[in-house]
Amino acid sequence: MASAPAAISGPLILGDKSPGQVTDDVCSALERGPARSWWIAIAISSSMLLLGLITVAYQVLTGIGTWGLNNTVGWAFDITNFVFWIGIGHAGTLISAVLFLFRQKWRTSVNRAAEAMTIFAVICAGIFPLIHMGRPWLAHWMAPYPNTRGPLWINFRSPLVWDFFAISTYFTISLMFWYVGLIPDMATMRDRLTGGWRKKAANFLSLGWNGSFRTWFHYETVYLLLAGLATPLVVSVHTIVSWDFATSVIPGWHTTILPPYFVAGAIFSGMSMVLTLMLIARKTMGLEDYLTKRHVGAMCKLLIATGGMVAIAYATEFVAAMYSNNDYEQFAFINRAKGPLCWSYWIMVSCNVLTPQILWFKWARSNMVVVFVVSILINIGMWFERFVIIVTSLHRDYLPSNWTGYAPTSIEIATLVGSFGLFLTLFLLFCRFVPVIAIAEVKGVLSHGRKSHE
Amino acid sequence: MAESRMSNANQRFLLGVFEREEDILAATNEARRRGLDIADVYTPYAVHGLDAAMGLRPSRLPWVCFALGLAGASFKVWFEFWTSAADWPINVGGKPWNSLPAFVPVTFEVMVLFAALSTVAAFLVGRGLLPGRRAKLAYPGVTDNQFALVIEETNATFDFDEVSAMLETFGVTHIEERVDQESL
Amino acid sequence: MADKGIRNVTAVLLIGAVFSVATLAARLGAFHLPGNNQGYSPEQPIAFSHRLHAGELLIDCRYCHYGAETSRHAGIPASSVCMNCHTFVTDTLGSLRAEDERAKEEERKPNRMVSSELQKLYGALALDDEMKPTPDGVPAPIEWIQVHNLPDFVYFNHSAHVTANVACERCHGAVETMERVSQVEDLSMGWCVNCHRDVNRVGLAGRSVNASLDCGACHY
Amino acid sequence: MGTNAAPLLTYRDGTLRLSGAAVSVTRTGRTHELACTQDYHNIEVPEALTVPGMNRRRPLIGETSLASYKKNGTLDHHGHGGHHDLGELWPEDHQYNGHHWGMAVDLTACTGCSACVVACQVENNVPVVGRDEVRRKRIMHWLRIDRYYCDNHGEVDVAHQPMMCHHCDHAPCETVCPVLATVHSEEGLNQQTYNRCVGTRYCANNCPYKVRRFNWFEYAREDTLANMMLNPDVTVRSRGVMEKCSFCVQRIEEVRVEAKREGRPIADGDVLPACQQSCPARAIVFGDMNDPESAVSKLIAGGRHYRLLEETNVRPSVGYLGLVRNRQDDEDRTHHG
Repeated sequence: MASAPAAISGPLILGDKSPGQVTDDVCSALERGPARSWWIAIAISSSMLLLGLITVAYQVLTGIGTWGLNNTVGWAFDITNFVFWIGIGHAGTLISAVLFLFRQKWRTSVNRAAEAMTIFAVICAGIFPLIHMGRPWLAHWMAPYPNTRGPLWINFRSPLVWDFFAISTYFTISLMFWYVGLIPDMATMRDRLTGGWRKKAANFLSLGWNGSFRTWFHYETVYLLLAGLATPLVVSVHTIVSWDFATSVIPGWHTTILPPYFVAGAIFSGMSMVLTLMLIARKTMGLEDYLTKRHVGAMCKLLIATGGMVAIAYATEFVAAMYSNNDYEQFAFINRAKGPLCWSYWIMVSCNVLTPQILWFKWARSNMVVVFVVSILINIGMWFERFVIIVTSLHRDYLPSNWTGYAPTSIEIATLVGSFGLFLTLFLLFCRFVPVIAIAEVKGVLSHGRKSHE
Repeated sequence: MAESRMSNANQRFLLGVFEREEDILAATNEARRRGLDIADVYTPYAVHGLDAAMGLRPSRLPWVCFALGLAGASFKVWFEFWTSAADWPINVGGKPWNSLPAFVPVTFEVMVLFAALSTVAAFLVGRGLLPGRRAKLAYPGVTDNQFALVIEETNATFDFDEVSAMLETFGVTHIEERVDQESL
Repeated sequence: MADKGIRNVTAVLLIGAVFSVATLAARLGAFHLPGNNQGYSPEQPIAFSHRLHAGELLIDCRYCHYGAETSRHAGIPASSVCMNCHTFVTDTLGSLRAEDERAKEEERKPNRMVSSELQKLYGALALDDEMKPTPDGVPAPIEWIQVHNLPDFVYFNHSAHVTANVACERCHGAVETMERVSQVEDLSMGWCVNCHRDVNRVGLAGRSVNASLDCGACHY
Repeated sequence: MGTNAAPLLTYRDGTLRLSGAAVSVTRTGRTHELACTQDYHNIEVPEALTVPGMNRRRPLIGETSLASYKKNGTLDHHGHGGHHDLGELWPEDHQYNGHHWGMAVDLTACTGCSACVVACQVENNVPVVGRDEVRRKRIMHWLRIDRYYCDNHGEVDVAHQPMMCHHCDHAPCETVCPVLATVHSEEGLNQQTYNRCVGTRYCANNCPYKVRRFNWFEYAREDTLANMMLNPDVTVRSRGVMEKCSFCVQRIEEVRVEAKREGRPIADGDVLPACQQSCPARAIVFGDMNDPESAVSKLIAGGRHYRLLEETNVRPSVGYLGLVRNRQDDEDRTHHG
């Protein structure tokens, strides 16, 4: 067991908890009535969601013309939001699957919330490709199913079809992974509760789990297999998303570095989102013993690492363009940095490259306010990264006669706000109804970093 | 739940309850060393090393995962070839009929989907975990903070007192005898 | 106990599933996807019988639907085409003969016999008993109801198919046996494409043909 | 700007004349955004956005001087320096055994009169989207005329380049369509099937010529008298689908069926797209590139022919005949770009 690092840096879970206390701590938060702050939060988030729903209904009824797009810039906010949300989702899988494979025990406190975040982020992401279509009611044409059109199937050479398969698989697997992890905790909830609809629901969802170790043993195998499958999956998903751009002929999109660049960026943005939510949850739900400064510190180090990768990608892209001796490529990158939309480029660079550098200092990593601000800035920067890639490449491509600008309309902004509303609403509901911390997994690591019992 | 081992209606079981992970681990080890028949152990979380203590054989679920993943991938690559190059070859951007490299991403995704769904389904069905099923708890609290060791009283030579005494040395908090599976 | 309950529920669910599948399968034959009008057989303003005209009287399809050879549309014949025969044929042969015999017996001129359906034709043309236009009558087209409808985004060309020796029945079925025309084939895209692929393989009327499989052959 | 100028005209002696009314111009202090179908006229990229060694002028207009053309018979100004044959990776899979439709546009002949644009619009039921949509750069013309101005030692060089779908044999738009709404025909046409399109706009993004047009709103109007002038041979597109130049495929199909009925092959010149039909300068020639005797094949074989953005290897079926400028002293001047 990789207990050595744990022994060095102290216990994973503070407060010398026993398994029973863990159950109490996590479940009692659910059994208490919601706090005032929760009601305020959900009121705000569901208003945002309602705004989003109204705008989506409006644009589906009226047409995509309600967005600020034009003949040259065919994608902007829609696909930016899509890639942004998918990237957010990736951190959840990374924490739950990749860190599991690497036996990083500290993941147990955050993985439940991170996986929930993945699912909600993928839901938010999936909405954008759907509503960005001119005729969203025909979205099912993306799927290969026997139909009256005879031998007409779908184009398996199109990166959008790859996307369709990648996103739907990713969602399915994430949901399953999350649910499998939830089964023992549902059983714990079921056995604690004395009645009511919660008990009924927990009873239904716990599938008759009784803690048999023979089941636990196979369960561990399944969990390992799922983690092993989810890890290449998460890499594949953002790789495929990057192929939407990399396989095209547009200067600024057509770059082989995009897949690793996107994967690193996804983890970077996702980690910062996990950190944002974690800091909020820690503070508002009194989970300081479970989400310790050590967890925050580990996340910060990951931010430095992935931020560094992203910075290298930015530089490489630029150097590759300059080295290519291709006028169109060179122009695309100079135009990013100095063209009419250069402000978005410099927001991206300052948020994603400069901001995380402060985390090299220990005082910054242990100051929760600093970390919170950094995580928010990175979220913003990573949104702009996708905006830069999509819009600045499209708006000035080969023929100068096509050069245009782009400005979002209020509809697009409201849709983005709506997607945040959806995400936060789902997350708040999750906090109310599902154990926020993986009870069974945390119990398994209680003894880590304490005096050995053996 | 190990129904098969407890199908005999008049089978007798000894149930020992512990409060600490280390105790159940040591007790199980000792029980196995003595050749006792361990029906099952009930724990609130996956106790590390308990599988070795119980002498469980490796799970066969990886094979399900591998086989179904392979089947899914083969089906999908065939399907993509068939739709693009055989059923109705359509010239798409001058790409070859059999654009195998372009078929790889979807093949991979379908492989993962098949492998994961089938593994989970095999696990749930194999272990009898079905929606709405009522749980039979060996002892209250085994999903919270109690650890229960269930030993099958295989034959007449089973000495209840001796085994109880053995369990006592590991700090057992509760011992009882059960008859047949329904009481478990 | 609980397991027994579950087993019972499962059994009931399984039986229910089998039953629903069986019911569905029985209905599947009659089930049509949206836009598929297979079996459509509207009542026409005049009960024109293709069985009589094409089946018994052996009038060629193209005598009335003469556009099929030269244009995209086969066309619904103008009432004047009907009048080529129906200037003289005003009723069924049987009733005309019966009236003739009755007139012979009663030694009078046969009365003019007009079937109720043909009266609608004459009415539409505003003709009087003498087959002359009535002075204040306004001729109006007969509002035939189109049976074989293709969506607006499909361009089908009759002349291309007639020139290539595609028999009318191949798409329209055995119209010569129909009292009232109904749509036999589903006229879906898959049906079109599969026919194009089949004739490219086996030829048409003994000749090899090159039926286009390009989307732009029908959709533009 | 943007107001009705008709009151300035009078109808006299059977013709319209300027009324000659006294007009004064005053500054209003307000600004008015013009609805302009093309607002970028420069073929050179802004100097601030270049790096050393980068060509400022985009190699889009092939040109030469008359003297040079007479001497060499080729374009001496072709940006990327001659033809690139980047090869075919899968030569056996897509051969054009029948017709292979193509087009050549003579830039020297083109005066930018826009007759082709209007003819195309009428023939293909292209919606008129109105001022607001034009301001949002959502003009629907399938055929536009790119007009570039370039400084040539104090003089202004003008080039008009009619730009329509290039029907690339390696069409980047086709590969990315998830639902096979845009695919290639056996005769080299890049076909757009409106009823299959779901509107992802990926094809338009991936088009280097940016000739694809998206129906941002429902532009077709129900039950208006204007609908009587729609061409019944072309589908009226609904909201949310992509459309583009089809090489007037409806005319090709009509000619094909007619020729089949008469039992003869399609002759060169039988198929006349609307733009070619209406070009007063005969700058546009359409025909079968597989027929060495066709007018378009002969133009392609000529020295002035080049294809736009050839280096991307999209293999367009549309080519241009370079500009020949009649200048005495062109030989001595150094060319820009």
